Amino acid sequence: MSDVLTPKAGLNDVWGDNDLGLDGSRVIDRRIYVDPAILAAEQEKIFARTWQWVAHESELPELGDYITASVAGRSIVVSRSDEGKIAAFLNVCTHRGAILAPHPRGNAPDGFVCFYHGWCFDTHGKFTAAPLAAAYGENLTKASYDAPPVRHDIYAGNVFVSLDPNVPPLAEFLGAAGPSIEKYTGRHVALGRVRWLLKGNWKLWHENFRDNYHPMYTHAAIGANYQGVKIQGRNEDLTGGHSLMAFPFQGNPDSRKILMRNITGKTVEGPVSAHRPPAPNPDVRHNIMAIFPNLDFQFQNSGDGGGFIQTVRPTGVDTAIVELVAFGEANETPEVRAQRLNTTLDGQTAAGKISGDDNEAARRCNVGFGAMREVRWSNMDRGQDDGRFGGKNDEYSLRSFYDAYKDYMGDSLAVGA
Amino acid sequence: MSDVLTPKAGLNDVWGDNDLGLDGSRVIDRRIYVDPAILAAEQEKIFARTWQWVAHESELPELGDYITASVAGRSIVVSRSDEGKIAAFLNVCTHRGAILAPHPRGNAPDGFVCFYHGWCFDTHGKFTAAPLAAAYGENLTKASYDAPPVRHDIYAGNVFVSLDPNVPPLAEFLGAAGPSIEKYTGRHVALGRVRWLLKGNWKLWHENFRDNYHPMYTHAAIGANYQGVKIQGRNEDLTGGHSLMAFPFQGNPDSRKILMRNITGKTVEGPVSAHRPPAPNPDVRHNIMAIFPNLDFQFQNSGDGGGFIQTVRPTGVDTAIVELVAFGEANETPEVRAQRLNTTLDGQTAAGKISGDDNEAARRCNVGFGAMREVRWSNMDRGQDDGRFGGKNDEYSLRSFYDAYKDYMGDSLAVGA
Amino acid sequence: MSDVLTPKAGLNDVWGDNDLGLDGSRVIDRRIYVDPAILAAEQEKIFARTWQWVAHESELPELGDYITASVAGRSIVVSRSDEGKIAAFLNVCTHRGAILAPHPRGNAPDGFVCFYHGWCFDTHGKFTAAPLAAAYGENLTKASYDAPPVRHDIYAGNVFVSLDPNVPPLAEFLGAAGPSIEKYTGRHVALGRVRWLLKGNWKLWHENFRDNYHPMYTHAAIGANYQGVKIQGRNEDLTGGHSLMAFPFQGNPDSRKILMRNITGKTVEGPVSAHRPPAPNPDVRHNIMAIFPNLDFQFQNSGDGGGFIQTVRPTGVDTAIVELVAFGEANETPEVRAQRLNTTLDGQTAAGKISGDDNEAARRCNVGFGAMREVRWSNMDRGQDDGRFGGKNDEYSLRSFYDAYKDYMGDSLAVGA
Amino acid sequence: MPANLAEIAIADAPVSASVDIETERALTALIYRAARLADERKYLDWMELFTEGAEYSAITLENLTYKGLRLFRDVGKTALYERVAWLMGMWQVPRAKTLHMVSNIEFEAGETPNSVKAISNFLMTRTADLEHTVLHAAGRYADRFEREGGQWRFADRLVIVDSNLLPPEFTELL
Amino acid sequence: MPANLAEIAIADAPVSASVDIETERALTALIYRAARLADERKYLDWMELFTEGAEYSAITLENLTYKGLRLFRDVGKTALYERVAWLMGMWQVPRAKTLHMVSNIEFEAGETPNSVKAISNFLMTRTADLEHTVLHAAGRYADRFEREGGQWRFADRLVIVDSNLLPPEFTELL
Amino acid sequence: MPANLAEIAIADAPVSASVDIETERALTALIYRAARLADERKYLDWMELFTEGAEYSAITLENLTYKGLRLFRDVGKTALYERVAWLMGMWQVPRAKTLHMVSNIEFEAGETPNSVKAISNFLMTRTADLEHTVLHAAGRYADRFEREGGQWRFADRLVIVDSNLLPPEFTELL
Ligand code: FES
Ligand code: FES
Ligand code: FES
Ligand SMILES: [Fe+3]
Ligand SMILES: [Fe+3]
Ligand SMILES: [Fe+3]
Repeated sequence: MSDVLTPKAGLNDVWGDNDLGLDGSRVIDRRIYVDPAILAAEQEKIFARTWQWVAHESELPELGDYITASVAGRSIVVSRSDEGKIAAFLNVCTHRGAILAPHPRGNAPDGFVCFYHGWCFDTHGKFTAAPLAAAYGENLTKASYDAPPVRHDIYAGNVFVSLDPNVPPLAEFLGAAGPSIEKYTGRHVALGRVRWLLKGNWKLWHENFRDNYHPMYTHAAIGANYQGVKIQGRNEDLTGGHSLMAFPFQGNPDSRKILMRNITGKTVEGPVSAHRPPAPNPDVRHNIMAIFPNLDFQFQNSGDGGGFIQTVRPTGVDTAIVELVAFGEANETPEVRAQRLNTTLDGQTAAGKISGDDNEAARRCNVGFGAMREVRWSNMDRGQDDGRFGGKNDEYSLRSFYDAYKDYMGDSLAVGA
Repeated sequence: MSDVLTPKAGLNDVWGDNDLGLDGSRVIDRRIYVDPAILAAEQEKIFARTWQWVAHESELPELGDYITASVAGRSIVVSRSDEGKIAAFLNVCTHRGAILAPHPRGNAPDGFVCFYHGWCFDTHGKFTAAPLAAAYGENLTKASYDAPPVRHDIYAGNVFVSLDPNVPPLAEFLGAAGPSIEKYTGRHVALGRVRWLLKGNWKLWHENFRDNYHPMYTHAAIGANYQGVKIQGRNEDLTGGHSLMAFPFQGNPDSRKILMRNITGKTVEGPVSAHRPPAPNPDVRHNIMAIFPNLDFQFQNSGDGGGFIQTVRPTGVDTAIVELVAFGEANETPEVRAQRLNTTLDGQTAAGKISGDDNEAARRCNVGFGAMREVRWSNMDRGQDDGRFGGKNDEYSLRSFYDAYKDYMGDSLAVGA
Repeated sequence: MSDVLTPKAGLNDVWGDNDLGLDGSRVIDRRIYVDPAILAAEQEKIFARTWQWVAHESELPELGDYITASVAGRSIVVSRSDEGKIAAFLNVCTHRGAILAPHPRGNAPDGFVCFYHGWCFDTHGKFTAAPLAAAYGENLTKASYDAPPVRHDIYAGNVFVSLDPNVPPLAEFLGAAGPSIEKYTGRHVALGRVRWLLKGNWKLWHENFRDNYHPMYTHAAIGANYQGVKIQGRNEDLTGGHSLMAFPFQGNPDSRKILMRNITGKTVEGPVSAHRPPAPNPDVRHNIMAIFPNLDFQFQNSGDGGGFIQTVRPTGVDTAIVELVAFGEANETPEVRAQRLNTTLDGQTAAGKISGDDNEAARRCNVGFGAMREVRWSNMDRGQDDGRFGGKNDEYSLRSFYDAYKDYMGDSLAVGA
Repeated sequence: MPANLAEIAIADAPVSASVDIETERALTALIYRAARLADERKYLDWMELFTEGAEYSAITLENLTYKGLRLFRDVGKTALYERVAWLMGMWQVPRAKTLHMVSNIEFEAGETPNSVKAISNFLMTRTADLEHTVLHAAGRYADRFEREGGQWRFADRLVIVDSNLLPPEFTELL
Repeated sequence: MPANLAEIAIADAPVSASVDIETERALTALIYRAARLADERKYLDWMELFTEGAEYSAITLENLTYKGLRLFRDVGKTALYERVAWLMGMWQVPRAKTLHMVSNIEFEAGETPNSVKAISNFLMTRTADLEHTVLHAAGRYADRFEREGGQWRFADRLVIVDSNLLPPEFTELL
Repeated sequence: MPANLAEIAIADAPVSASVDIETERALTALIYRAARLADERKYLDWMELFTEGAEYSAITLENLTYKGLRLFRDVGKTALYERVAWLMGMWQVPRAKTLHMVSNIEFEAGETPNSVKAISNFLMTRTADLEHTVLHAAGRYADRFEREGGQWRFADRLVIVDSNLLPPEFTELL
């Protein structure tokens, strides 16, 4: 991974002509958060053309287990097929269009019988039989009635699909992010999912995982913890549109107790653990890795083995569904597992002590974009050194997303479009 | 009714060029279920150009009784006018646009006074007076301020309206379906209405009444009943876009009790009637007659005299309102009437033991159509004999709808449109 | 104010060619209530180009008090800045778009710190600092990162803003309406706000305050009160798109008691005041003044000093938010103030004994407009005398709105558009 | 059975005084258990809360005040068993999670000490897989209870549904 | 009357002990009957549940905590009679079907044995002709009851509406 | 803690008989007060309704019936105090007005006379500034109470949320 790659040359950048006098690679045209035409182009040029995380193998232990996922509006079945291998196909009956698997999770070891007129498909989506077929004469042979297979691949137990059969191989797509994915989910099991609605454009959520500059302002507890601390951390463009933000436990462990006393006017005795941030420890790094276009990994490299991933998928230009999947190590002790089940989400989801504020940030931007005509350009200029990495609060991670975003979107981003 | 009419010639069919290698008349382009532009064309070229069922005379017994209906977004008043005859006019005040009749049902024997500025209209919608009219000088004479009458006609007590004054006469439009309508509703009274929202394109509901192939798969009870039975029944294109599906009571009466025991693990003694399908009886035929574009009749030819009709009207590209009107014979005994009031809907509506599954079928197709780009064409190829009728599970009935649909929609269906 | 101004010449009026055979200035094309393209043009050509009422100074008593308003989709902060003067700026952070003030009301004496990444803005919206700014090198100097100020002006304590910096001065814009605004709100305080959703196009609500012809039909109590009364009142185009309707207390005070007895079948003894309209009194005039495009004043010239204003802003082509602000005199006695707080809204808002019917009128028109293709034109022809004023039930006030509306909308109204 | 809502009402006598507090608590518990068993999809247990000849039916308010056309009318255990079988799998509609909130329970002594009438307001939410919780139905329960061998059971439950435009899926137990 | 929600609250003493169970049942029945009569549009009967000089008013939460601007304030039977006349036809707004769910009733003994205060939560649905049932309003009833001749009545009902953006139609009895 | 809804249920014995009416009234008042204090944002007072070692946690129904992944689990007063601090300002999310409707409360005697279990249905609305009141959450409270010095407190409250697609903002006290 050479660290010397000049960001996209300014001039011929589609956003080169901006109001901030900055290189096109260091600004964002806020139109992309509000224009329905941009969303339509993103569905076809990004969501239907990239590898999309849909499941972890641990969620499909038994023969016939299946999960349905929605990618760019298409429902997809991901199942543990009869040979025990993962199969993926479009969740649609070729007869008259009904979905074959109606539940988000289920078990169909013998394949799927469409409930509308009884057409039969195997665990790979292959069309096997139509009842009372004589009425079709020979015509069922004139075309394939298989539910179209969906390109899929597995990396460290993570099942990805792509609606574009010509997408580069998964390992190549994941590129520099691969090894971390292996490390963080290779020996793991999924412990459950939580979903919530985001009141803002999907990119606002994924951007949040490319942004290590916001936490000490958006999250009062982190702000207090970093008071007067020389902040450590690395912000890196992994190329391919992926990025990694890693930082050690740092800050002032008592800050939170002080902040809580100021806010509530009360001091609570008893075990401090609950309201003390982790003590500073340079060896333990918290990792936030973002995979283009909409997948985020959060893990600690402390071998703790727990963590979670999140995907965000648009349901409208200003609404999206975020889905978090929590992970634990396959062979962890029952005590570790119980602790994980009780605490992993405490800071996360729409109810999270941290993410509660991030959802609010998306909401506030969504309202602020109403003034898009007057304030058209966002600034992502932090970090002036050439190369692809910088300190904790730099924005190489965010620029890496938009470099890839422009490659995929092409002329759809032309300002006059 | 000659039985030898060759279906629309393949080649010049707008859907001739399809992925299934079938004649254009034997496929459906799934775009028509999801494209808002198609819905807009359907409202003007079909709903505003065909006879639309709005009421049964028995619902307007008294002078001044009125019902309001919504056809292609226009609110229409259907009233028992002062001469005792049915009148129909657009439910809109010519002054500044307020609806004149604000209730779904009501009684306005003296016509309508617009509640906004007091303009007066008779029971035919004729403008009769504006209060304090001096302020208009002579200008009210420069144009007609009548609420535009709506072409209407009555067939066997059924009131139909058409927003297109040039639509062919009702009896001619109903064509071969007329005699059945007379038989099933001629001596009848409407017993009440139930409405519900359909989560899918309006055509999915009307198609369900052109499809006698689905019941033994979509409805577990019917599937059990037909187990190992040589299925009787006729499926017929009545031309004009109308169709009739008729079949005798058949199957294995004990099948349902066995299925229920398997599902619940319990056997319930007591009168079996409740959970036995009707005993096989070749003389009694269940009739499902579909009138283009959105009206369905279900009756038994056993002289039982009960039954119901349904209309479906779009409220969006993937939502519609289905309205069922139940019928009984005018002179039936109180016992028969009470039984009818208690049981007619048991299998019907969004809560029905049969229709519950049909609403689910529409929902599943609506989700499946998300993959419209990949799986573009539906197959309605059952029934290879020439002519316009076949067995119970053939699709002459469904093709008859789409033959008429293409005539009305014309170039709006061009795939590139 | 010369009373001899010929209404816009008929021929070259964009609505000259109408079905009612009337001058283009005396009709309304109902398309403007239902066409999303018209709403988009209204947002940019009217709402973003006119003076918009946002607050009364009495709502911002302390240093740092702010109110946020939404005009043409833009969120705007109106605050009592550090010099004690009112400031207004776009409520959007120039960094990445979050709104700076997240509450409808609040107090930020030291300006605003954007909660997302901590950028700082003073009470005028001037950008003052970005934390850890070194990461931007010198680039923050290459453009202004101030939250764009919004042109604002104050008239008799009423704060208006305009998104168009070139809008004529406020006093000039208010023109003939100015003195009344001074009289009715100059020595006043805002006592509170009530908001509700309107189920209809925004213009339907503002038209209601240009229409003194509807009350005796839309409101049964007023109809009864005016029974057999020679109605007094003046209806006047104040030019500039503003209008004034003024009328004395008139009618038959006992009419309401009689109407109530007819409706309820009961007669209630006890103090009649509650259900008697005010006794006729030529000196006291009720004033309904409409300011283009969406502001309405209702006051009595009896020196009572109470009253209210309303603004209506579209949230969709057939939905809008109406906001009422009640006023009392700054130095009124506690008894008068308490009476005002208890009774001002009795006839108003979505719960009002009068306005309840006006909200219903908008709903009924919204449904009636479904027949826009068949009944395209509305009539606003009352009052045949030349000049700009007439009797209580004339429509000089309504025509004045649409004269101005056409000036602002220009070619967007071309019927073929 | 054409009637109007008022006739389904309870006599306007001071209702609560008419039924002793122990009976009130027992019947309230029965009403709550019927709601819970429906929400926990324990349909067979739910069925046991009804007497042998019990009637369970539903009607929209529009038809209650027109000609009495019911959505359905189950009379006796066999009919209830059929509905339960449909709920347990003869409907091929994915079951969602329902929640029955029952309040405003007003009791009235029946003709005999072992018969009591009650009306109550219900508000039902429904949560389909991966969807938000939505307001599914609201209306009134008109119940008649009978005590057999010290055990109160439903002898008659009429569900009056306020809406005349039902949601897309209405097969859940009301 | 500027106050904040807390001042409208009930003293945080162990509430339920303060009022005996019989009074609690009678007042609960009265609250339920007011809700039922409103939903059955028996407005004249509803009016009888109030004392002669009773006050019935409503306010949005925003104005309760600002300067006390009320949506309306009816004082005495004449004012109630006027509201009832408006509901029965002086408003030309088509009546819809409402449903009042009242729960979380907390009582507090008043100054005298014939005076009790209560706060409760209400959630009101509204179903217009041919439309879905929708959530219409939610908030708190702050009630004061007085017993005259053994009969409890409402002496004061303040309806505190949570929403500061009212629905398009808000003339229904709260 | 993988379980299914039924296991969180109450034994199907005739519930109401198992707890005397005075205990029922006291615990009902406690449940109502917890709802009110949450809605009045008196978070510190709300915290006092819990025992020292009390547990307050929440889980979506999907995860209750899968592997038990909780939204959060606070154990002991320190953890509750942390949640209260977050509600009082460490979250920079504008607080909205919530309303907790609790009904269908079913009690079951615990192992000792000073321990009682209860399940109830809750329906929570939320009204943000200048927005309509919306249905925020619905589900079940599974509570365990302990009496210390004559005062009942919450020893354990599990909030089971029906929806598996949470609204955009879900930091309000459930
Ligand atoms: S839609 Fe699947 S079998 Fe017909
Ligand atoms: S809109 Fe009908 S009289 Fe004015
Ligand atoms: S969006 Fe305001 S500081 Fe970043
Ligand atoms: Fe964050
Ligand atoms: Fe069917
Ligand atoms: Fe009016």
